[in-house]
Amino acid sequence: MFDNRLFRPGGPVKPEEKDWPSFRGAINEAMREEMRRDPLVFQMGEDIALASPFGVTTGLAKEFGRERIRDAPCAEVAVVGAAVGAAMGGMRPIVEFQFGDFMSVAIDQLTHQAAMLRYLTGGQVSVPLVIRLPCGGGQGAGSQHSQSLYSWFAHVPGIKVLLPSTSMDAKAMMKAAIRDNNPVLFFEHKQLYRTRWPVPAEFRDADHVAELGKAAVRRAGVDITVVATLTMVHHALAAAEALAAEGVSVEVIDPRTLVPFDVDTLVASVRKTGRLLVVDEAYLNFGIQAEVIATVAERAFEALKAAPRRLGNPNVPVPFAPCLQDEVLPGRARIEAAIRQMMSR
Amino acid sequence: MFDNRLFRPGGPVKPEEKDWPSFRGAINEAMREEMRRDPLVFQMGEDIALASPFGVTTGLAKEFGRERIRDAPCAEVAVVGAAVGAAMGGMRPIVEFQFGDFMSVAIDQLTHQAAMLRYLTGGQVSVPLVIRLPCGGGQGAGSQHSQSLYSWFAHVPGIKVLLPSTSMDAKAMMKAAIRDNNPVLFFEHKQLYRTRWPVPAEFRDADHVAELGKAAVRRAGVDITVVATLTMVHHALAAAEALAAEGVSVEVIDPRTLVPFDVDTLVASVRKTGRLLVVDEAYLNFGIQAEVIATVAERAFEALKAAPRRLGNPNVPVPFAPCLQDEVLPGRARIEAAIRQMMSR
Amino acid sequence: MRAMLLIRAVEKAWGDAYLTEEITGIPPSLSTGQEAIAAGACAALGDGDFIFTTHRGQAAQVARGLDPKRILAELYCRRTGYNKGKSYHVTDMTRGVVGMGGIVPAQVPIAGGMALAQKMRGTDRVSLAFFGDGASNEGAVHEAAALAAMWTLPLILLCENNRYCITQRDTDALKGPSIAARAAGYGLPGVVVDGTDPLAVQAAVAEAVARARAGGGATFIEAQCERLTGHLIHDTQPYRSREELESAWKHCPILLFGERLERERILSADERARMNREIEAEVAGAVAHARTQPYPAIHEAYEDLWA
Amino acid sequence: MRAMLLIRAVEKAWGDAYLTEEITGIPPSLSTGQEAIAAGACAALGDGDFIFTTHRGQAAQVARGLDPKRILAELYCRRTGYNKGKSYHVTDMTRGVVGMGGIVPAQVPIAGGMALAQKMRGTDRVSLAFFGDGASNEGAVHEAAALAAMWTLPLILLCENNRYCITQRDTDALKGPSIAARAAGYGLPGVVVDGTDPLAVQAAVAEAVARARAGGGATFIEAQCERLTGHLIHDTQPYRSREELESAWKHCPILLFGERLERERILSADERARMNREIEAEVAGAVAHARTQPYPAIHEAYEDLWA
Ligand SMILES: Cc1ncc(C[n+]2csc(CCOP(=O)(O)OP(=O)(O)O)c2C)c(N)n1
Ligand SMILES: Cc1ncc(C[n+]2csc(CCOP(=O)(O)OP(=O)(O)O)c2C)c(N)n1
Ligand SMILES: [Mg+2]
Ligand SMILES: [Mg+2]
Repeated sequence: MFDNRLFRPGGPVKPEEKDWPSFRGAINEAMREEMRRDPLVFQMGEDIALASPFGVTTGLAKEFGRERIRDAPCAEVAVVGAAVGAAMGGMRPIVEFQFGDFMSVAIDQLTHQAAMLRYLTGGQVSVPLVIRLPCGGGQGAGSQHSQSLYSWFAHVPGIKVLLPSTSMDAKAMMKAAIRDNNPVLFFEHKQLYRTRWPVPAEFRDADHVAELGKAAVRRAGVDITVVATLTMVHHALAAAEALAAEGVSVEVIDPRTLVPFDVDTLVASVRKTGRLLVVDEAYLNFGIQAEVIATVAERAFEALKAAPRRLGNPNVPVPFAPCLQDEVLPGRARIEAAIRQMMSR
Repeated sequence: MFDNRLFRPGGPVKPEEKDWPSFRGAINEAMREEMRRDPLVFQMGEDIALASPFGVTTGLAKEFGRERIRDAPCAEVAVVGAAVGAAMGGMRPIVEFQFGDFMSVAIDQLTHQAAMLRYLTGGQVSVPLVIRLPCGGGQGAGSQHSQSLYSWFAHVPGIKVLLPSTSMDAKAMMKAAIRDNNPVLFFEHKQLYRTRWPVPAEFRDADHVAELGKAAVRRAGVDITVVATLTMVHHALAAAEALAAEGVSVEVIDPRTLVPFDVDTLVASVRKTGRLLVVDEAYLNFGIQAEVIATVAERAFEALKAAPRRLGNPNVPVPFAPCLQDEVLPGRARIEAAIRQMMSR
Repeated sequence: MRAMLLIRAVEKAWGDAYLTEEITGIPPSLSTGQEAIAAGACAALGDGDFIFTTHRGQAAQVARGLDPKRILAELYCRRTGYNKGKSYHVTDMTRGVVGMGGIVPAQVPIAGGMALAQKMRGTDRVSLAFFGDGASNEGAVHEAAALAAMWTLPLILLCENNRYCITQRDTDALKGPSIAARAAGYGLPGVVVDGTDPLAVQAAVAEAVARARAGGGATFIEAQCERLTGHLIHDTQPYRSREELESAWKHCPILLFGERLERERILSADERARMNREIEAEVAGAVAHARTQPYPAIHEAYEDLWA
Repeated sequence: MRAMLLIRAVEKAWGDAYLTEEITGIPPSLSTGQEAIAAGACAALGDGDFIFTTHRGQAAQVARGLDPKRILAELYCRRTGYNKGKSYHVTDMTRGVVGMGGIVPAQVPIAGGMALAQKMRGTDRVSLAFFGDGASNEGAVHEAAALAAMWTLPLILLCENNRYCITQRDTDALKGPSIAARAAGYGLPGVVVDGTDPLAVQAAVAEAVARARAGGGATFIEAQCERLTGHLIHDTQPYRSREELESAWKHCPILLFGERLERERILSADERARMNREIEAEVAGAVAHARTQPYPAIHEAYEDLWA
């Protein structure tokens, strides 16, 4: 069950949070710095200039003008296509979708064009573009506005898939995405937008860019490895705290990128703990959770002390009514229960 | 490496094959019988009336007329949408795509409309439709005409996913698909179309309909379980024969349907053999192979004697040049090598 | 008139429920200013016909005679709502109302399919798809219009041009003479109609219905009006000037039609006020009903997916 | 003339290679009957401009001056082909030729993006997208046309109406007066031109190029011609009557233009025959070259995916 109270998407900022950058502010800052640095970077998206749907592009049109912050029509095939073509023409486009679910209407331009054109042309073109996809449930936005569909895009060749979970990562990974010469999908969990996080000093360093393909060990532990992404990282950390009191030492791994995927950090962790739980909001069947388990089963089989487990959406659409919605999303309580059960064997 | 010689897609029919129905003929017969039985069944697709791309609909327009065998324009969103609406209006549409890859332009109509509408309306509508998706590589048709993208569709709720591998299954599963009240994707591997297979007597029985969700044990064995779909079933069987001579007893499981998925047959097999190899043409990363491994790791962990393994496309587009194409597709030789390696540990 | 007043009252109730935090989730999208289109269109349809609505679909649901009690129960996420709390795209298949709109404008090709089904089954029912000016730039509308022309489908493509796609003005996104002007390219009749006049809309839709029933195929209608409230309830429209909004409100269909009925001595201001009080009482009753309805049980999350 | 003859010769070589089973895989799609469109269009473009081709893209590749040797090497799946054997959608970025066509008509929105890049970078380069009559019903064309109008992009939408979408006659799939008639709905100039006349095509494209370079935005051109050979080489067109095909061949652009040049005493029949012999020798040389080229090495399957 999804615990909405874990983050306060609204409400007043607590005193200690005052100097912490918000998640959406971090993305905004990354884009601002990169647009200052490189005149070829520009953005397209519905309403991004006048009334940014989740406030991520707020203020950018004022600084960079309506040519570089382009309000796009409701025509996602044309817009993603425009990004692909513009990228081939030397520009570095960033595209915002209001809800990542809407990518469903423009997948061909992404997977068969953006992702394949370099290969098909024998390396003659490159397609540096970033698509920002707000994702995830918990806002009562209904089945077609609550999904986490990265399993699709991580499956096909040629697309980098990024899942930031903190303000620091949001900023550094966005900068890396913009500087990358390949198509990059940047998934932004809507529940994270208004959260605030303490950051290290390099957050303020305009040259600090994330290295893509490095998982983060969010918490070290020796009894069980929990792999979690986006908001689930924080649910997992909360569960880990609770279990620490019971004497269970949980290691929490945040892969941060699905493509490229950091197999080494994952395998090293499971070699240490011998147990694996994977938690994600994605639909459970044929989802990214399976890939993590399969990777460990292949690469660290001998280290496994017990059957690995996974949590996710049990393959129903995310329903509208909050009580039903919360039922189908994983969260802290389910993570705790799963860990307890796995430790008791 | 893909072994093209395993099937002879062209060439003369061998004497013993004369009475064996071809794979594409079996689909044709299933559709013909169902269209005779139920006047609500009809078809839409590009060129299906006049020059069926792979010959699957040949002759049907003559028997059923151009209203029920409708040549569709090159407008896949409209056509899939028309199928969804017609299904809600009480018809039972079958849609043919010339290449399943083209589904990329109409995914929204499938995953967000066909698959979700029943749920969203609280069960008020049902959407009985079949989409036929020719898939797979091996014909030198290039990156956008050679894929096996079922991992995407098995991931999201509300869609049945069928992968027939023999003439008998092609017929019985197509009949089941047409009679099913849900959206069904019917993947047809292009390399199988012209293959011929011996069939049991019930092939001729117009009332014989497959039960969806039952895997087939294509070959019994005790040393290792190989899970394979479509053409890979036959590659695996050939590998199994070869290895039998070396004293390795291979069990070959053909899941036949990904949704619903027959977990029981899979788990029972691995409990017996203790070893698992999964082979599929799908891109390897985040593909269906991972789901099979994850399921076994969860459900039959104690039975596993060695790390499971998987084969698939190593996440590059299927290249045009035959020599490159064959390199990226799995096949008999790779299966044999993998089994040998797994047995030697 | 009644339909328009009822639409506005139901929507107000929904909006209020959100603003008072009685309900949460995605903010309501009201069709204030667009009531005449739904009212006029539904008045031109027969009992067996089908409508496919948008994310701004309550107007059409109400105009088609759905029960405000069950509409509000759905918007209050209750299990006795039309969709059992599963989605706010209110559907009632017994009245031919298919609620859609999560994906703009996915309902249009599907409405085409419903028209195809009716045609193949030999009924004379028609299928009407609502969609917006913003939606008209999506490929789905193009493909559906071309297919409807090709197969002579009994379909009505009813574009509600409320001048805005969220913050984007229609004139910024559309450079042709009108949206309906695109119809000619498909070989379909295209009609522009005053979407603030319910009778004009009714007449245009009636003509399209007659054409469709007679086997004459599809019609593309653009009903022009003004979106008076924000895209969603919390949108205060800072991107529109005060003058623009003031002049837009002069096109309020309820105001205009009320004045006209008064002028033509069909309904006096008093009678209208009485009607409105009745409606407000009805809607207050519907809200009270919705509030008392039970939420879905947890296990219902797993129901209604498979047939 | 030379361009058209060269196109036909290169395509014949490709077709023959398939029919004699020298190459396998997806059967060649020839543009026999459409040569004048590519020749005319490319003659109107400048050096820095871009073209985006279709699944029937060889004509434009040849007309744009790509090397038949390297085109054929690609079609023969050799590593010295333009795309290193990775795809048959021949691309040469040094000549602004982007080979596409696996997904109909995905190249059109992308050509729009290239036009956007040129506009934003302040060049005067234009971007031209070829697509077919069948492709025109796809949503991608609609969206790209609307966006080009909205952003005044230096884009040319060049529809090659060869009367068929595989087996489907244009008149079965398209019910408007013409495909170019759709342009008006987007606020774009729409032009129908005789696609069997290279000079007419050149003139129409030149006008569009001038408009685009002058900041006047996009143009939609429909060039009408006849597809003389099958959709793919093994298609014997059983769905077309003998009479239809015979009359179609009367519209062969090479025939017509040859007659005209003769009539106008610009190129005699003899000179044409000599030109053709030269071209055939050139293409024979290109085939011989292609045959001797090495296949890609296995490890190359894993190259060129990531930048
Ligand atoms: C495919 C898709 N793209 C974008 C959206 C986001 N969206 C929701 S409503 C809307 C506005 C559509 O404008 P219009 O069609 O004019 O309808 P209106 O809101 O004015 O009624 C948009 C863009 C969506 N739901 N689906
Ligand atoms: C999205 C998509 N749908 C269908 C096809 C199959 N297909 C390949 S070529 C073709 C014909 C297109 O006709 P047209 O645009 O007229 O081009 P022509 O072949 O006549 O040159 C079709 C339907 C495809 N490649 N992509
Ligand atoms: Mg609007
Ligand atoms: Mg054509």
